[in-house]
Amino acid sequence: MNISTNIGVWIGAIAALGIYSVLIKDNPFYRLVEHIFVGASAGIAIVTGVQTFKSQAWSPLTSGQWALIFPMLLGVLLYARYVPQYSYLNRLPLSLMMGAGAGVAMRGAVESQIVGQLTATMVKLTTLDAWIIFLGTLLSLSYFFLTYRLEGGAAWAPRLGRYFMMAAFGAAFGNTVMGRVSAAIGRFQFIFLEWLGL
Amino acid sequence: MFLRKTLPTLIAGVCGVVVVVAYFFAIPSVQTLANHILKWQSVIAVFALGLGGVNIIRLHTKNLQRDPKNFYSLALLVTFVITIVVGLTMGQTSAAYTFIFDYINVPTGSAIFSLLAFYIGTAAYRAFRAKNAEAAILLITGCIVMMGRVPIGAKILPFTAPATDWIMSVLNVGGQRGVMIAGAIGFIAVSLRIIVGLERRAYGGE
Amino acid sequence: MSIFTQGRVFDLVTLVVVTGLMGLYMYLARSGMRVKIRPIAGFAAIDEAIGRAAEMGKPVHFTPGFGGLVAATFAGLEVLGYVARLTAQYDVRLIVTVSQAETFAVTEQVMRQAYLEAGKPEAFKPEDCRFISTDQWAYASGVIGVLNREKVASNIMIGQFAAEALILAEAGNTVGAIQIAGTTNAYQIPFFVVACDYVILGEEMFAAGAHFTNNVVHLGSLRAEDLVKAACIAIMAIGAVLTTAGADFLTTIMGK
Amino acid sequence: MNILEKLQNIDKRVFYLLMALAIAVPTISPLGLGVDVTPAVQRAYDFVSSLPNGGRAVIGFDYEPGDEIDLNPQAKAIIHQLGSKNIKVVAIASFPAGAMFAEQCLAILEEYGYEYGKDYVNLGHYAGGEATLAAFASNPTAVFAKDWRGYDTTSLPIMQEIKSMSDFTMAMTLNDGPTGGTGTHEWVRQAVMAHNVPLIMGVTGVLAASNETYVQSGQCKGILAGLRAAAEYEKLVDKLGEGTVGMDAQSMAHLLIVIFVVLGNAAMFLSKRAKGGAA
Repeated sequence: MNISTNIGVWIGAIAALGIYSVLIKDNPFYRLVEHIFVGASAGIAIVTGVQTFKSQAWSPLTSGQWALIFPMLLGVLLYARYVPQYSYLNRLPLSLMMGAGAGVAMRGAVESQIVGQLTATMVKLTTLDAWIIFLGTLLSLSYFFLTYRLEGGAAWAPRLGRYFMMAAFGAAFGNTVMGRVSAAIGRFQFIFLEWLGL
Repeated sequence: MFLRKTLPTLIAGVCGVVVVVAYFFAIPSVQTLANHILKWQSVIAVFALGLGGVNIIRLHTKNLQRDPKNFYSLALLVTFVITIVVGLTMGQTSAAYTFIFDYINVPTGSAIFSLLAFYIGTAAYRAFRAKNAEAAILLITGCIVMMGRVPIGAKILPFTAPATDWIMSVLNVGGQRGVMIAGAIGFIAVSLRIIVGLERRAYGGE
Repeated sequence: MSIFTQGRVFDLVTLVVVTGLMGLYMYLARSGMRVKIRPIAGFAAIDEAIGRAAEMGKPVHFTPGFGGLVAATFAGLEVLGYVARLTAQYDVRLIVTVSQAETFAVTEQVMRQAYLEAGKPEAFKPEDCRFISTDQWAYASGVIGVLNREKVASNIMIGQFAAEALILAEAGNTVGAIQIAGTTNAYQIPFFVVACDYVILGEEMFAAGAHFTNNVVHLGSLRAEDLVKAACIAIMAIGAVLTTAGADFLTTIMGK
Repeated sequence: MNILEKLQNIDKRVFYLLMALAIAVPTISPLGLGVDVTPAVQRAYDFVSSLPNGGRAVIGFDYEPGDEIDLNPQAKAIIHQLGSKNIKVVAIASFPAGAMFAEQCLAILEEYGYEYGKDYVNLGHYAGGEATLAAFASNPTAVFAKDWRGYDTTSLPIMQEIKSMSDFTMAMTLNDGPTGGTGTHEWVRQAVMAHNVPLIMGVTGVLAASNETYVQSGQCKGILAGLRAAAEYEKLVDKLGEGTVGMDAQSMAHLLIVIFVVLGNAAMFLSKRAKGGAA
């Protein structure tokens, strides 16, 4: 045994033990680690934000890109929510963010997710595997009919679709275990080898 | 009325349309405008971070007022403030700031992530019960893939290795695609409703 | 040189047809076409979850996830509006946790507005809409803390989630909360399926407005979504048959 | 509560404890269980074995932090084999972090009585990808005037023997893909096609399939893919290390979960049958 003398290693190891202690139950040790972690990471987020603001907005503004004054004013309006009689003004910046977000979501949805998936399904149906993929896609899509109720002979389609989805979910679950265990192995090696020096 | 309702709807609509049009049409002026809008959005997002900071400080100072011995809220506020002060005065490359990042943020984050190795097992134990057809399918594909991914699994149940390859490249595909295509149609619908102003509520409108 | 961006022409046609159809059906619905939505168990369970919290005198926890202002987050916020109105009515405490700053800015506003609409603006406490941290794991650790210490009776998670999904869901299960979750991320749905009591699968979550308020325009847009799905099924079937027969012009057109 | 009901509701903490043991025990002392050597790994091992003792190898450490979990164990296992065959080793890296990983892995050679500068050298990081690798192939000391430790390369005995890529008896790249660093394809061109030096590859799990073509075409003499290949190689060189630990822990963890699932289901069915019988 050759315990580490590096203060950073000690902090990391103690933090990891604090986090793992929540597996037994919530306790003061976990609570303390959680609060310090949240405080540090939220602080990091603010520092990063200020840097982004300086490089993306403030410097370009002072070097002549005057238009950037508008988003800054809009940004300030977010704080109007704290002043009851003007609080409605904070809808202006929110509506810009929502509108732009909606635009980005819309264009991304068509490109990679609809057309791409459709063409990927249109393959030669000459093998059983190709049929399984093809039918699996059609049936699971049929589950998502929300305003039409498939009745009679077609009623089994959404149910089979759900079966295909469950198979996919099971597969994704099983396939993820390895990556998660790897993360724990990394932490355990850190604790046993780097910290305790076993 | 104009400032409360019409203008926000107009802003959301114009921003959404411009961003979409710029993507499909090679019109330089529209593309420049769209880039501006996206940049503006990121500038406003920085101000939103300030709201978050105010929220953190308000919540934890209240906790402290209620109970001055609330050691946890104090610890959170102290690390929060120290991190910001160090980051802004000494810079992001300073030894103190990298210490916080490398020795507090990164290892604690990895530890939280690795909790998944434990949670994934208890979740499987509880949910992988063959109570009905759906649960049975979930259970069977899940367990085959779990075994097929490790050498010991292939030793105990040799069929699991080839079965895993087949599940991942064939059986899995249809269900994934169905979810993705339907999801994308939903994305378009919700985005459209925001752009045309039907979901004003989503940004606090009436 | 064309004004159309190469490789996106078919995408554009798709978008125009889809949004056009949605616009048409929203109009038709408003002019009196009747559309009925099929039951969605996860949404129906929300009333039960809030009722349970009211009986137990314990809070409800809601999170719109780890995402910024993306489509799944919009759906989460739509549900939040309903949840917040209901908790305000029943005097149940609602605690909301948020990860991304821009999402937080909107979330707080949605919550405030919902309390106002329920006629109890004074019941809204800003400390109960909590910005945790933009860091994925710090957010997860903070939510574990809230679930444990606030002794929540019900845990509702609808929005954009990544690897932290299972951490939140298992923590909620451990404290014995009734859990309702929904996301469009096909890689995270499995973890909600195994760990939660009710799961709103993928696209179902975009139907919240229609489910809760029977908003006719929203119902119209759902009908259009269904027609688009039917068209997708038809296109895939025709395309596959053509490709099998050796004709690939459909895939060529779709690649334009 | 009878035993069948208990087995359906085992306390989560029991599982957590067993899971912690399943990961901790192999971490502290590798078990070396259940790894069968696959033909691909055997081929790589056989190829290195067939090289004459006392040759010269060049190893490219072409990976970044995050992928060292797969690639460090592969590198170490192969370096053990090179050490036992007295093959001299020259390390180069197309990522800055690669040079650090090289330093960690090459330390193994000291066990085999190697001397730095004479029997092995870590030349450090080079920028510029394939173009720089090509320049290295025609004149190594021109590209690396100093090594990673700061010595003049022209003064190092090992570099006196190496005037071009052709002086190596084998080349190896430990690779996490073509983005940012030198990819496997570039190594095939510069080592195999330009100088006819036999090449082996160690890659991350996801890159296995796309690099299989080089094995098919004979341009690559063997390929190691992911942590699993490292575990197999450790078994072949009889030095159980990080790869074995990793695969042991993975095997134990996966098995534990499956056992719990099976227990839960078995107990559920048995108790249903018992109830059915009683009624």
